[in-house]
Amino acid sequence: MKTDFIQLFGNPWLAIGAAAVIVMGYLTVNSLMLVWLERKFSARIQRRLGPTEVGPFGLLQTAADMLKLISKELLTPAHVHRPLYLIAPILVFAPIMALCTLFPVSEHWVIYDYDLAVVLLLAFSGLNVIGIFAAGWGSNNKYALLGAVRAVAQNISYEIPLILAILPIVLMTRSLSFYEITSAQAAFPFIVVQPLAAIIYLIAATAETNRAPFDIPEAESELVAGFHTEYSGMRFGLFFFAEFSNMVIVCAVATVLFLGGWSGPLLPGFVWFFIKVYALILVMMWVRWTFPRLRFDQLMTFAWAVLVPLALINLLVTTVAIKLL
Amino acid sequence: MSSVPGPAMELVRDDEDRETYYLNMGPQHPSTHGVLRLRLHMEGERILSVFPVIGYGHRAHEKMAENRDYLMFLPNTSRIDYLSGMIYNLGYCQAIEKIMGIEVPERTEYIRIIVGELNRISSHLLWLGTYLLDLGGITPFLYCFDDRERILDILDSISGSRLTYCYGRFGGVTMDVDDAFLESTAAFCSYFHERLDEYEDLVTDNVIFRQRTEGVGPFSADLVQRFGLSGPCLRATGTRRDVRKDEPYGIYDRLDFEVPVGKTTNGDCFDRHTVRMAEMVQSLHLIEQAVRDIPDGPVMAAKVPKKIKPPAGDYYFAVESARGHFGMYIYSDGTDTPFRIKLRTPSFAHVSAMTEALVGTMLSDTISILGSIDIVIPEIDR
Amino acid sequence: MAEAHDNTEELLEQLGPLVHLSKLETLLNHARANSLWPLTFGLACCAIEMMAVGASRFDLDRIGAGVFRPSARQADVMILAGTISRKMAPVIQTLWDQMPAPKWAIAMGGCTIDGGPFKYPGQYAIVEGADKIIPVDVYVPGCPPRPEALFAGLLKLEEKIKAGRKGPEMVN
Amino acid sequence: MITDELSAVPGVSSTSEQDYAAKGYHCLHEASPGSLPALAAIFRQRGFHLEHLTCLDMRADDDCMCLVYQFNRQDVPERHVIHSRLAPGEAGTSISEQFIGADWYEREVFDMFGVGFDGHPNLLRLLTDDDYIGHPLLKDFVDADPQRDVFAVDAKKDGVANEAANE
Repeated sequence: MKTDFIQLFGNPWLAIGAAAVIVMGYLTVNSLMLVWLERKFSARIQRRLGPTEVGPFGLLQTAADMLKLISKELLTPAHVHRPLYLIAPILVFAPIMALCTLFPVSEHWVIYDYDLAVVLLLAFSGLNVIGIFAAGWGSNNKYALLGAVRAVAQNISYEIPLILAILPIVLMTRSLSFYEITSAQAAFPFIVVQPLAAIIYLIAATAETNRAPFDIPEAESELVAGFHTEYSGMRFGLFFFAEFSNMVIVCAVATVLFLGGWSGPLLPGFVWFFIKVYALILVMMWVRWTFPRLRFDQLMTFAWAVLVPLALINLLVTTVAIKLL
Repeated sequence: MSSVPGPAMELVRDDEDRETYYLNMGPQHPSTHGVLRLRLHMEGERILSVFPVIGYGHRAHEKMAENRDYLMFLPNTSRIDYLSGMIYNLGYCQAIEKIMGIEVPERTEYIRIIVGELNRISSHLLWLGTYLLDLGGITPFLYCFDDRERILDILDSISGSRLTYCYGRFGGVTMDVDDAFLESTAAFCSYFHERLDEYEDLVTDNVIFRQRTEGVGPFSADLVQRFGLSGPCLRATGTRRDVRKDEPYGIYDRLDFEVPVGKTTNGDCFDRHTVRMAEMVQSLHLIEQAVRDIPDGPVMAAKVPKKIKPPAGDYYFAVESARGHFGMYIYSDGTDTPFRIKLRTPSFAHVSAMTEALVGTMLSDTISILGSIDIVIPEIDR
Repeated sequence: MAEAHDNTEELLEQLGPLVHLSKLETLLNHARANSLWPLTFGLACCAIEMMAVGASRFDLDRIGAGVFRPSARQADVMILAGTISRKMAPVIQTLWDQMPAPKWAIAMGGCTIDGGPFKYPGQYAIVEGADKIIPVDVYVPGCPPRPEALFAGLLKLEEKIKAGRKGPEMVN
Repeated sequence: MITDELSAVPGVSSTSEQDYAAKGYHCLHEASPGSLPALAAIFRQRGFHLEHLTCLDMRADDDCMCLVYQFNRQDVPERHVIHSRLAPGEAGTSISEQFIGADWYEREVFDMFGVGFDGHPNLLRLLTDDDYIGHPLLKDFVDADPQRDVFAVDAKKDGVANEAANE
């Protein structure tokens, strides 16, 4: 009933190759579309039109942006710590590609059903912080370093509520694999049972992807362009690319954990999955264009003084409920 | 591997043996509202001392005033503070009229009130938009600019320009207003009242906005007196001081409006915000009164001397611009070119107050305080 | 300006690098023309009109140029909006050098064309004209130019790019 | 009105009421540069603030540089203008202890007129380049080469030409 790529292709190397092609293809097209969607969506919120000239409804706008970024001069400033500076974009982007393979798109299709998927997710989502820090520190620029320091502090302090929000789900389904968690939600999505965990997860996820109101690391009005101040051309494109792919990952995890993945009436499984993912992405975009930015210490107190206690209480209530039922 | 360059972050051990560094919020920075440079001596995220470097927008207005006659200096006045260009332009005309004793017809006085207050609202709107841009909220900027475009259309229909007006002349204004102008102004006033309530709900009551502005950058009464602040920054600290009320010019004494004032004695960013929002409401009242009872009649004074030759001596005339007390100290030696015009601009005092107001704050608060005092760079550098 | 397109071949010939993928060049030029990222860089009054062009009514984002990048590394076009004072000139020069090629410059407003309202004998404070410090592609007259004028300036720059103009070469 | 208290200060030579409607200020004082800090201290206690401070280059007619101070109250308008005449080479005394705001005004007067202020914390140029030679707002100021190519010529060397032209 459940086929993953290894059964499909037999030889694991072939499976990895196919998975890489599919994931890379999906992420590229998805990032192009998400950038276009964000510009159009934010334009509608701001009573303007957004890109309309390039291609029908401005659809080719992001393609033009990417082509331009690719053909830009790849500037490596002299004062830069070369190895760190060059490795940073790859470090930011690599974990996301790996994470893409874990999601069960529908009952029949999952690229790689890993039974410790949640652990892998948390490990890798911590990895891209290292990439951001390498970018900030490597580019040897005061604004970039300030941005990097902020990024590390923010991601670490929002990793804890993220984990504590996922734990109740794992406790309820007693499994770490996305496939089982989703199939356990056939009757009702877990958001009905765990609304608080869902909210905490979404807030922590917005902070993980450095999007407003938590976009302190690349706060445009304070730190010029934050950790990617010294990046030009396609290196900057990669950071842009990674941010939007990270957004998809985070929303996909939210759908799998809280909104019951592929389950849904009428339409086939994977259609529901993508509907829920893109609905959550629109919510994240909507939040970005409405809220101002938190100050750095307010952000930290919000994480430690509000989110962590709430998540702990929620965890406690869940364990007691599981014990009784 | 290439040699690893020295760290950009050269840590400097200062007198209290703290690891500090110098950060340049340089002439080109998204939230310095122009080409202001702040050399921040910082420790981590906290600011120990600020050394503002100005002069990047210095365009030598005062030197130009000394080699052209009084009328030729008129276009310069609206380019000093281009956000309240109309107020500066009409203020200069009123100064010369007072010195030369030129009587201005009634209708012009009312037109000057309408046009000046519209310009004040458009300046406050731009401030609100860019202030929230500094705090990270991008969307209100677009809504404020959308309303501002409506005002610019109204002002454009009579003065011909959107930003740097040259609408005033000694003894009157260049063009008379027709009924279409008065109707569109009245329509704008009624439209803008609900719009202000919308801004109140969306911005003033926004939780994150409150956290970023309440208690941030308080200006003590002592600081206000030592630096000579004026305008919304002064009124936010509770002193009810407005040039339109204290030294009334034009017909401000006939129209009734209050001067909004902050609640506490050390006004912080949030008080400055509420004062400016309330000022917009007061400006709307002023415009409505002026539109309601504007008399008919000529727009230009009957006899205006061809060559303006003020009697020798020094004069001072002040107007209330959107940023505060704008004064002109004119020293005339009897000829038709001014001997010296000193332009006393409010933002000059506000930025000099930054050396004390920003000490001890975090970087994000610096941006918030700098945005809340609403500066225009060429007005500082003249 | 229809004829601007068919002289692309002659322009490319003048460049004359060894290998010429003219179709790719045209494609890249069209991509560059349609995604001009301006540098957030307001000097004086024209900066307010530049912001008005980015706002809802004129909406620069329609032609893909609405992404205002604060860091010079990621910007393609530098819109010089306002008076260039003598003290600011070296800063503009450094910013121009920091921008990666291909890059373009738009001189917006009278002050950047030849000093505008502040040009008079004995003017000690401003640089009269942006082309004294950086090579300029498009001049937009006006004090300040209306937002439509800046919009037309950007469209004119797009035509120039589509005709294969890589970027201004420094003469000296 | 605090005119009696002000005129008691030693350096003040004359105090005259002015017609506010025509002139825009209430009274004019003539004071010697040395007496300024004392005057400023009185203004400071009585709740006045420094509105502006500028200079007039009157070397042509009565051979002096006239510093113009202007104080005003913040609650009810009462404007005092103080003229203090300096010989061309002489320096004024800084009042930045009483009014820290004067720090920038004095730097600007130094930058534009070349009038020094002893007792000033850091008297640097405010508006023009730090290494700019010459004081632009003087009546006889001649900019040696107004539109020099900003980069080709080193500002220092060019400044010497400026200096020579101004002699």
